[in-house]
Amino acid sequence: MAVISYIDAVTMALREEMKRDERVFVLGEDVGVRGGVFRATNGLIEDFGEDRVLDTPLAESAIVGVGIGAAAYGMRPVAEIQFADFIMPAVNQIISEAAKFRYRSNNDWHCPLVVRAPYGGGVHGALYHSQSVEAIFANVPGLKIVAPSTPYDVKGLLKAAIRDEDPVLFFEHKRCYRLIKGEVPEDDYTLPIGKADVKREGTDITVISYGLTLHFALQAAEELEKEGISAHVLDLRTLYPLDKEAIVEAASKTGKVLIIHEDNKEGGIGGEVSAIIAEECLFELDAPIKRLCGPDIPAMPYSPTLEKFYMLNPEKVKEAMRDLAEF
Amino acid sequence: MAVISYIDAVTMALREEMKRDERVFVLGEDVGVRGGVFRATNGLIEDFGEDRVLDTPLAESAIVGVGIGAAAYGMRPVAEIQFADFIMPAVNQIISEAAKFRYRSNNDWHCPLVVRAPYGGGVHGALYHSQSVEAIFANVPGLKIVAPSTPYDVKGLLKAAIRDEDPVLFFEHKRCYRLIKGEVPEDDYTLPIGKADVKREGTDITVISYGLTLHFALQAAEELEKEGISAHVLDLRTLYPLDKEAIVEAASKTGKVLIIHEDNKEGGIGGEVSAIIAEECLFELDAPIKRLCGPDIPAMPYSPTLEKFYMLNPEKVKEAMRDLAEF
Amino acid sequence: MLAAENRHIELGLSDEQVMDMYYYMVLARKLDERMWLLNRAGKIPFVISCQGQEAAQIGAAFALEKGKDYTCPYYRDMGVVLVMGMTAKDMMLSAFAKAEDPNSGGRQMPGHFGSKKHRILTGSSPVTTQVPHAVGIGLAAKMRGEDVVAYTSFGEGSSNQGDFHEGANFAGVHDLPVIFFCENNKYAISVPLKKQLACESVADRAVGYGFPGVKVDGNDPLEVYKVMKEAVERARKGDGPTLIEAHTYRLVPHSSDDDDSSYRAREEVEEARKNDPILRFRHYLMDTGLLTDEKDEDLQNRIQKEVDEATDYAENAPFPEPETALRYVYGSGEVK
Amino acid sequence: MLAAENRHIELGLSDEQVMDMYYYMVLARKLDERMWLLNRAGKIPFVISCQGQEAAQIGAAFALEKGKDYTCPYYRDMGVVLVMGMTAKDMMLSAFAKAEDPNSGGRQMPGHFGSKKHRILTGSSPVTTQVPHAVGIGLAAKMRGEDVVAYTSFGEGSSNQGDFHEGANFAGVHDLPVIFFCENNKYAISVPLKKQLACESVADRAVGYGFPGVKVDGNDPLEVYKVMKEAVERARKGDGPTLIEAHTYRLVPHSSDDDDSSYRAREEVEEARKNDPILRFRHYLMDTGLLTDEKDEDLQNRIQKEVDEATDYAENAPFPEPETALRYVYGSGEVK
Ligand SMILES: Cc1ncc(C[n+]2csc(CCOP(=O)(O)OP(=O)(O)O)c2C)c(N)n1
Ligand SMILES: Cc1ncc(C[n+]2csc(CCOP(=O)(O)OP(=O)(O)O)c2C)c(N)n1
Ligand SMILES: [Mg+2]
Ligand SMILES: [Mg+2]
Repeated sequence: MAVISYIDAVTMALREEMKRDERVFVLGEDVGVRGGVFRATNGLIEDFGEDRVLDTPLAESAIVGVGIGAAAYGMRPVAEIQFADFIMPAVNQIISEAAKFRYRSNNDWHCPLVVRAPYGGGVHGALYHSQSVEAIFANVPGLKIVAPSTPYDVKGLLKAAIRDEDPVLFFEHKRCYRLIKGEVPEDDYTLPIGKADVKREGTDITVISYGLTLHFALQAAEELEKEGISAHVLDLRTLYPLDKEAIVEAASKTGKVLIIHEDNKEGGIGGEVSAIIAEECLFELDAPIKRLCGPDIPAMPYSPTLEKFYMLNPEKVKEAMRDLAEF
Repeated sequence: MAVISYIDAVTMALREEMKRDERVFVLGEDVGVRGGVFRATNGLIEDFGEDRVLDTPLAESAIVGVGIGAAAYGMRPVAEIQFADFIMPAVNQIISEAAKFRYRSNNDWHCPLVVRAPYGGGVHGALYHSQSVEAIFANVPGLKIVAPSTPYDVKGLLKAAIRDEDPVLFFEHKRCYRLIKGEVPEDDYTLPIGKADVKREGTDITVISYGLTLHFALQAAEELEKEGISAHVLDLRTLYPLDKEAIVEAASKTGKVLIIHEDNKEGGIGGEVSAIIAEECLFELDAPIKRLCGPDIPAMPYSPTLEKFYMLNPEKVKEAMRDLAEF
Repeated sequence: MLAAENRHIELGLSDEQVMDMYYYMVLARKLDERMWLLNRAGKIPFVISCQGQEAAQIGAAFALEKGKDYTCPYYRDMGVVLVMGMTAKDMMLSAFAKAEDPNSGGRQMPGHFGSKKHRILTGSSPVTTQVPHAVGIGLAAKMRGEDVVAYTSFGEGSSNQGDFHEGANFAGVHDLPVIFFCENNKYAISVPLKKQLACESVADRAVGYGFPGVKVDGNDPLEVYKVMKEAVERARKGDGPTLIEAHTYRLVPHSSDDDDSSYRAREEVEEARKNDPILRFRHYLMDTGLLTDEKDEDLQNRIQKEVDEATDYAENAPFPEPETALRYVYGSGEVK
Repeated sequence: MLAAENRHIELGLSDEQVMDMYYYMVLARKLDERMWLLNRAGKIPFVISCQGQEAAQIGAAFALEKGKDYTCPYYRDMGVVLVMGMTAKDMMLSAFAKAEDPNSGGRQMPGHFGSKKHRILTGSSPVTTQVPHAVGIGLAAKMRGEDVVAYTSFGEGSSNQGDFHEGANFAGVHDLPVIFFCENNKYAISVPLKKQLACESVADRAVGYGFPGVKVDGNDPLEVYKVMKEAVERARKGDGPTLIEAHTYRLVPHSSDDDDSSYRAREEVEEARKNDPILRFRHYLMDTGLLTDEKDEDLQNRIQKEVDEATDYAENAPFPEPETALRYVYGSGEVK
């Protein structure tokens, strides 16, 4: 099996799906000749032509809204939002429209649209090229939010998203794009949306995370192993609706839970994860449910000193994990 | 002290603030001669003229965006979004702009803008005139979200919001508008944004809520009193940033917590409230942290059977409170 | 309107077709009027009207091909959806929010149209979101090489939303078969034209998107049909979109929740009533000899009966079962 | 550009003023070039350029009154903010993301201007959000009866955002003293004009908002100054907004992260370089006798020194302290 990068897994999934199903097409800013500002759509215009790899005008509400119309017609649009921070102008189309198409028409219409967007920081992206925006959408029934952490999951989940009959927001951590590599089968496979994944088995503490910070947790877990601390690590993968069963199972396993994400703490995904545990398996717990998250400031600043202050890293994660283990 | 309705408290606060400070002005759709579709701005155009009570074009992003510019210039705009459901086109201006003005300019600029919006259901408003949208914004540092439940709080908090140096989203439950009445002083007073309020003292269970459901809880508490169940009821009032101290104190008081809101359960404000408790005072708890919320469906349907199914009511609330007390 | 005889023949419309047009106009009006009565009697919670805009809507819809073209209408477009295939019964089922309502199973307010069968895209309340949808349909049809025109309509107030601009521009760039149909009824709820937009005409905006903009008397279904027909032909030929602005007047309050006396003079409304499109079209049909007082009475009676039956049926139809509220959040293979 | 002598005198610009214009154009260019060098040397993470657009920016800014008018510029507008009062040092402090950066204290990328002192509104990355802000400033100034013009600029790609439409329409309805200045440099990153918009000219869009739209050669600072001056006068007189479209060309890649060779031919860029606004203006100044080779060399040296000093200062200035990241989420009397 080839070892490829996280972003190459994106491109691979797109290319395979476009080959498999001619209703699949890509639209967004600079996705064509430029191959995307991150190169996620690199080579697609050469293979599929400009009719299926559309450089759109600079207008996110139209990118999503036109995608919705095309999806309703029977196509499988994959819209790219250049940076997750720029999804805001499209919020009305996503929340009021895509998410409610099926429900409001009593199952007559539906909207199989994928919206891909790179999110997250650690790339000198400053306040507006670093944000985690998932929490905005994680209260919207009708939507699914996927945020994979490994190339293998990227491929399987992006393919699943494209084949899904409902709108899926697909958030790709931009720091993972070239940093994270992994084995990815050449064959066709999908992974189930809505299912979390145990990325490491352990017995002392449970860490629940997703995206870049999941890797920090895995790295920290490996180091803590040497100190005799065994961490169980759950990758949420789908952020909405959450995989409650897997969360309860993982929490119950060790009775000590640390939830980690890069997004701000208050109102982040971690709150809901914690609430599920506190509601479903409180008496399995041996420690308060801890959260290690980005500070509650508007976003990640540009200056390296400030960006570093914002970002989690394996050290900060290890410390929090050790503290919990020792609780 | 006069007993007035919730909506009259809105009008009263607006009128008093416009008299007090000539920088205060109102803008929105139909706020002028029509006095607002709910009549919240009734009479203001007669008193202050059309320069300070602006009927805007039908364009929410401009209503908020223009408000931001005016606020930065030194005015105190109070923008009305006709229904909270229609705040979506303005999300970019609210989240990317208003919320980040101070932070991104390193405290050079700031944005004292109030955005008022009626939210919530139970008024045959169907999918798009009933939504609770607070969760979308409850992860955005730089914003404050206020959602009062009584006329007294409405007046004091709306005045505080208008005088606040930062952007405040002010959500008014539209079912409360004419249903909820209460004593409101004629004098000038403000209430602190960021502070929850104990609306009822009790010893057996703690209920945490806001808006319309807060009244259901109070009503149920009164009835349960007769059954010998004493409920402590905390009104969050500010939904972001949450009043952590008050939440921890209220939870610790009884050790049994029920969080209630009309918004969908998953990803609602209740998740964060629960997570704060589970992180800060887990060992004070005698029962799982329960949440009673709207079902996870896109919004409240139109048909009376379906609307009723969605809505909480004093009966449903009482049952959940009794269950928890009996735990 | 010049009372030139048989203008419709010149436009390629048969006598039967214009009589059908008239039928739909009267049907839409009578359904709408009935809904107000039902509302005032406390039987239905809400009405939003097409009254005054029937000529624009029905003139436009007649230029489309049923079962082939797509419509993304707005909440006033009862005239459009009736022509595209919905029935009086469908309208009343929606007004009463009954389970059988084909638009939404009683989930949405009346005026929120949708029917896959009739190629009417499901609509919502936030105005103008349907505009990019129509563009997406036009794009998809063009990609698939299918002969489809996408029609979308909206009020003049809604033409100030960002989605109008973004959608129109996208369609212009890609030369898509989309018709943007603005029903300019002079008000956005209480806000009069001059506080909504400063341009002479909404149609002027088309130049900013590189396609034609046309102004038309929306009280004349034949004039509307004519400009729509031309727009449809342009679209079918691959010549791209058209923006049409039909001048109309809303004869009743914005909705059953509105009181329009606070923002417009009764005289203004009375004046507009003299120009009621149904009256005008009746005159035209009488002038051309297609309609007589007797025939008209017959038609009115037939329609009255249709409305009565639809009302009875809908009133007696069952509401959706409460628990069905949980259905159709996601498709099968749901994650929940 | 016709080499008519002393065009600037006709426009009411003194010799000193046009020499100042030239100074700012060269300063902006040299700062920009230096930033690329610093970026390629790994010293600063990011550059976004004004190269090719200096004439448009500086011509426009000269028509505004410093300390009185407000600007809501976009990320390329180094030329504008220098004229409005920012310094080379300010630019470099921002490029190096240092604590002293007056725009944001190192919190934002370079090109995200802001200074209350200079009445430059704080800017962000999502394009076109500044347009409604400028309208709000115009509205507030009008309400307060203050003689203020609000200037906002944006790329032609950004004129396709909903916020452009909504902001322009609002300003048109209220006749506000706002100038919408579009710097049409033919590309939105890699997307060429014809895939961005189908209209002949962005200026055509003004008719849809009921105010004048003007196209101008953005490579000629005097032409730009002229139309801006007229727009400023209209605004001050209470005659409302103007949309100006300045035709320019972006001479370098979109940003330091971009590689423009994938989407435009080198020949095209070379061709555009022949029309470099700085070269053209230099010729004009030489033709009018204001500039000589010697004077030019002096000026270039002086600017070079200014850039060197600014670079040195900024490079050696301290970064913000890490914990300061927590500051200024809210004002004092914070809830947290
Ligand atoms: C985004 C949004 N904002 C506000 C509303 C509330 N609203 C419903 S209809 C309407 C006025 C629409 O005016 P216009 O577009 O002229 O259409 P008309 O009703 O006159 O046919 C408003 C403000 C809405 N539905 N959607
Ligand atoms: C809302 C939003 N979407 C996407 C981007 C990413 N982006 C930054 S600049 C740019 C192109 C802008 O083109 P144009 O408006 O013509 O200005 P130019 O850079 O050519 O001066 C894009 C797509 C953004 N900053 N904001
Ligand atoms: Mg209207
Ligand atoms: Mg450009």
